[in-house]
Amino acid sequence: MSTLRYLPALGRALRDEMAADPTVFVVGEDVRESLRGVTKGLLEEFGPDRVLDMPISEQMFTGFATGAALSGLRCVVEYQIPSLLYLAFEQIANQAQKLRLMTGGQAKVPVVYLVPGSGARLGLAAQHSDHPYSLFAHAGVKTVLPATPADAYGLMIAAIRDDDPVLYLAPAAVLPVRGELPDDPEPVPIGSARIHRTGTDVTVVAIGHLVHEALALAGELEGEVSVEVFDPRTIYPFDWKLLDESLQRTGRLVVFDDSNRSCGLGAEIVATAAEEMRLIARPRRITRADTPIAFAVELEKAVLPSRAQLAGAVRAAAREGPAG
Amino acid sequence: MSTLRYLPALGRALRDEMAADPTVFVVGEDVRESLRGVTKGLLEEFGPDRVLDMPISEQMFTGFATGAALSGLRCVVEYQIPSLLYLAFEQIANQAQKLRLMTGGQAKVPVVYLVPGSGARLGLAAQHSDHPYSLFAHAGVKTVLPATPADAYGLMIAAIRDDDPVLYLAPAAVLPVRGELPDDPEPVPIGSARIHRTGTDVTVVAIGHLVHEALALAGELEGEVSVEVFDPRTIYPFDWKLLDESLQRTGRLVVFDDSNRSCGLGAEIVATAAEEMRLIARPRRITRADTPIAFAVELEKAVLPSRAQLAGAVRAAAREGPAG
Amino acid sequence: MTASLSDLYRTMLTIRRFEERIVELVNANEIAGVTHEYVGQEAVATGICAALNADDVITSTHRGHGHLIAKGADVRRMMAELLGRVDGLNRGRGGSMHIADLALGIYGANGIVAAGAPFAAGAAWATAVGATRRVAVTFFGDGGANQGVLHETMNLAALWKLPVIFACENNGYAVTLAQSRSTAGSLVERAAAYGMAAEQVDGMDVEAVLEAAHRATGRARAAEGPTFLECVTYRYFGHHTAERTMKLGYRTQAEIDRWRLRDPITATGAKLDRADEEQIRTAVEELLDEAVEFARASPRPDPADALEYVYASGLLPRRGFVG
Amino acid sequence: MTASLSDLYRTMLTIRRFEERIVELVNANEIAGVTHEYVGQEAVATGICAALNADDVITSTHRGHGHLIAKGADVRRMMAELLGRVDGLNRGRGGSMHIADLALGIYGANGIVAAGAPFAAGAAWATAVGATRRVAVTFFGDGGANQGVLHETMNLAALWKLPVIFACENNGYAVTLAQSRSTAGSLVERAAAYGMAAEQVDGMDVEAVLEAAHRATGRARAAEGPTFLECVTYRYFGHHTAERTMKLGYRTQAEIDRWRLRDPITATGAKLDRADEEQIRTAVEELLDEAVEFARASPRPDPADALEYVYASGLLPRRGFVG
Ligand SMILES: Cc1ncc(C[n+]2csc(CCOP(=O)(O)OP(=O)(O)O)c2C)c(N)n1
Ligand SMILES: Cc1ncc(C[n+]2csc(CCOP(=O)(O)OP(=O)(O)O)c2C)c(N)n1
Ligand SMILES: [Mg+2]
Ligand SMILES: [Mg+2]
Repeated sequence: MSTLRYLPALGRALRDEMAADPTVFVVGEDVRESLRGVTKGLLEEFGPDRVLDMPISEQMFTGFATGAALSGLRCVVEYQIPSLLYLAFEQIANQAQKLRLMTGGQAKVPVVYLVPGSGARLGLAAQHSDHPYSLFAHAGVKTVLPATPADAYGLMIAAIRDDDPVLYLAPAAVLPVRGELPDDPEPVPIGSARIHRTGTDVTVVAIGHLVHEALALAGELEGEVSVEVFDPRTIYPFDWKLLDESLQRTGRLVVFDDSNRSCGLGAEIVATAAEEMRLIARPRRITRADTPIAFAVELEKAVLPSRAQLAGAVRAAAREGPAG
Repeated sequence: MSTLRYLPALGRALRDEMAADPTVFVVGEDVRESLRGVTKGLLEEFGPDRVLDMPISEQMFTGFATGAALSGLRCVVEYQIPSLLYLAFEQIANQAQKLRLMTGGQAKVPVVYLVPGSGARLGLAAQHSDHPYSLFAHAGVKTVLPATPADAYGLMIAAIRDDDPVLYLAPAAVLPVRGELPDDPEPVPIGSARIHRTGTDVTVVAIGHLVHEALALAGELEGEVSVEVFDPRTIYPFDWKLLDESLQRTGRLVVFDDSNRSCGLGAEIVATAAEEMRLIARPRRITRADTPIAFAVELEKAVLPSRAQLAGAVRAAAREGPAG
Repeated sequence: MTASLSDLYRTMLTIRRFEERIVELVNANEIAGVTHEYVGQEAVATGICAALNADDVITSTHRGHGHLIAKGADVRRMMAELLGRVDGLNRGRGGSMHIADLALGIYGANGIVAAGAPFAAGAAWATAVGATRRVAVTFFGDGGANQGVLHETMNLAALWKLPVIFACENNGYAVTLAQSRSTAGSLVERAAAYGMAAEQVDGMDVEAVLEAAHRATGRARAAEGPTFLECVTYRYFGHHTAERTMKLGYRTQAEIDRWRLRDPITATGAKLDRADEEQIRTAVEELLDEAVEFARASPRPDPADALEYVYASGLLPRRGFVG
Repeated sequence: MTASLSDLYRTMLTIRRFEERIVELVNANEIAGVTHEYVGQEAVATGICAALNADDVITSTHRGHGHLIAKGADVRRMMAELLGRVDGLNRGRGGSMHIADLALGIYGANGIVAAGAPFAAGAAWATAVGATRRVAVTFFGDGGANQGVLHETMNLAALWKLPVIFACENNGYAVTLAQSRSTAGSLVERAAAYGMAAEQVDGMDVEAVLEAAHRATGRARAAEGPTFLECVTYRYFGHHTAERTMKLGYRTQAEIDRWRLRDPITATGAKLDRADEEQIRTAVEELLDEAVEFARASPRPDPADALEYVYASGLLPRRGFVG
């Protein structure tokens, strides 16, 4: 068991899988120099044929990964900014993701799209602060959003081994987080959520870095409201079974989601719960406002989901329905 | 009052607005020859400077429209296929849509992104059958989806006059629909929904071409279940006020939505209703499955929302809660 | 391997007659949707694929039938695919715009113009680092030559000297838009500016195309990098099967007739001895009769399987309704 | 209009000193996020914008401060923007990567490489059909030259003979990637292949840049079409203000020192008479002192206004919570 930060854990997973499987390679911008800190040491250890710097041509190198994957390799594609996924959206959602069905099961496209630093980061403004996981969930793209170093490790291993395209978003806000990693860590199955803290009154589904906010709040509310903190870890496919079990216990749902409100993951979770699960109080969402992020820090904070808003929603939910 | 089909009504709106406002022009692929049938006659009437055929460079001509809009013109951009919006996604969602906020209110980007024929059309297969309105709603892009010739006309006028980017999706399945158009038709305000048929038991929110399916079903269920058919017309901003009024009456909600299920518009409507509105029965969604559309017609039909599924959901909802 | 003139003739004729039958089947509503015919362009796919090995890769376009036939796809299973049957190459899931045979290195037709180009670069790289140096050909049209991703791909292929062949089929139009109204400069110079070999070829002359393709594969296998081939050709039919229902004035019948005078199949057929030629004609018709029969006999997919083949992991997608 | 050498010097020096102060303010946490300094490249923006009229248009990049200053933006309001204040050009909403002044034809810095290029084509077209033929300059780097949308835009601009200037600032690197490892062929030939005028210019020589820019604007206003200018230059500082905290080995101090020997500001200053030069230095420092004061004195935005300026129609976006 060792303690390390999120980014090194993610990097170690990539390194371990490259060591274990010679067909795994990485492409992206400035990956040789490891500008984003994930690919540190990989060039030295695995050589220039497995760590490839690409020109600033996101559409091309996303499709390049598809072609390499169809030819028997496993490619990890690093994007420096979440919004670069928009440039590659057609190649990911309309090509790589659809090839399996379009070819009637002939194609296998094992590609991982990695964004080390998604979501807002004080002061990066409108084009560098998006958190686009809901868009990819809508397109049916397997999407993971690990909140801890152990999950960052385990989900990267699972993503690389998966035979389908997988979007891997590492929220900017969790990159500095420290955590434990077992000496020989296991992969974390894609599609399995994790309950970080059990509670009896309210289930808080917290996404990505907001897991830590939710845990802090759960601690603050100790004795007042018993909060269960649910971390989906995988955005798509979502672990509905575990959520259903949680709501069987609590019957109260608050979703804490750092994406735009409309048609966001929060909407999906609330809608599915309202349609199919036990609810004894109105479900609630705390999300971003439907707006781009402004530069000034005061404005940015004003439109991001906050712990205070979550506290309000949790308390309000707890007041509804029969005592848990 | 005259009767005409959807596509000519849409074309007439474009023609009327080009006649009324010399700053309006159209760009796209094969618009001079009017391959898609919207721009018929415009070249002859308005000349080659206002009807521009573009090379197959969607990212470029989408950004071109932004630059023209920033320079005082109003551009309608036609895309031949819904998935071409994916190629332009960065230019629409990350540039045009954000410019207003990013410039602190300096910029105005009056551009209409028009897809005459969105959604499935038997046999067009995976890359030509998407219905991506939920993606743009998530990005906060004003999005309209008219279901009738009159709304096609009125919303095109409103979209062109609007000072923000507007996505205009004309569902393939409604293009042949006939309807009435007054002699001097009015614009339809963006953001205003329409109740096509009032009812007391269940509110069916039907999107785009599904409005006609919902109306047919409402007729079939006459006497058994009293169905209110709610047509948002605008996907974003959604007319929550009118939906709230409808649910005050019925308290029962079924959403009939031709987009992928996860994080789709149906999820947003169900979530918002569950959070904020009167519900005496579980809300329900009838949507597409989360899958690309296969070529074989049997398979395509199997994953699209159907009237039979809607009937089942409406009847189930009607059975819940106190008699309306 | 070098193909004989009669091999080239057989392939071109198979494409031509396949397409002509497809049009009938579309008009008879036996084929859903629209298809984009390759008629007139047969010499391009035939000449280029004749220079390829079985394990070389191609990426195709919306107008892909000719590419697949030339690369050796089974016309019976192609026909079954176009009829949407379970014995189709894609089990009826793909149809004309997505038809593929990965086992033959056919990475699929594509519904999006030029979107397959970067697949070719990735495939070329994957094999270039491996022992055998396989060639990857990406087909695209004059319209596709204006997609940014194609330029991004040409840049990388030239920079890394990848064994890619950029096979541009310049048939003069992108749907209704004449190439002169879509394209600045010369396609050959645009490619050459990346430092890659680039030449214009008479796309109506199958032997000329084959020779150029041999030069290109030679370079590719010798690690000398990519080649751009502008194959000047023409499509006799409408952009797609729906065009005949539209009144489009973008080209004249006279222009079509002029090009038909240079028909590659007639020209090649004339060089064969009469008996061979007739024997090939009969064989092709028999093959296609058999293909149509095979396709019609094949079952339609079971709607109960609609959620299969979406994920390689076996994950089933969510359905659109509960219960 | 032609700018005097002292005008050019003043502009370059203003950019240089502005950037040096920005670095201090970032390091002092008075500016949030990261900024991309233009230091070393001053001659490019200065020379090109000196050939433009007030109503000409430019699109800028992530490294945009120099472009804005050269196009005449108010440094006080620029400074206020970078400090995130309400008197900033963008009311504190944009920051360094989105700073814009539409009234001066500055269509904004851009967080996405080359994304502004098509704006320039649209602006050029909008004015070309109008009475006055305004010029639109799109700035981008050597890295940006490999974005597909740039090629799509060069094709259209050349095809329609639009009054666009493609101002490529080749500073040798895209973050850590040397141009030789990102780019096949020569940038000038790649542009020329579209049939547009294209030349390489010494981007460390402000007068050479200005002359080339005059040739380009001349062509543009004479409806002779676009021009591509590859301005060979260098950035002295890191890619952005955060680079100094990273250990990156992509270039040597020796290389940086070699380029500094050709510093455009030193070179131009040396040509001025001493007194003028000193007077300009003092004026620039006063201007920047005043700008910092102005910015610091300006209020921070009120969080209550966070939902404003999202839609021109006045629509307020949905909040992230109910009640
Ligand atoms: C990126 C993209 N834009 C537009 C379309 C619609 N479309 C399909 S084929 C076509 C014309 C393609 O022209 P070309 O590349 O010359 O090929 P050809 O049809 O002549 O064989 C267009 C515009 C598309 N499928 N993909
Ligand atoms: C399309 C896109 N890809 C990647 C990035 C991340 N990024 C920001 S600046 C930059 C390098 C740009 O290099 P260049 O165009 O030469 O401009 P320079 O920084 O040298 O001025 C990169 C990769 C981005 N902002 N946009
Ligand atoms: Mg063509
Ligand atoms: Mg550079």
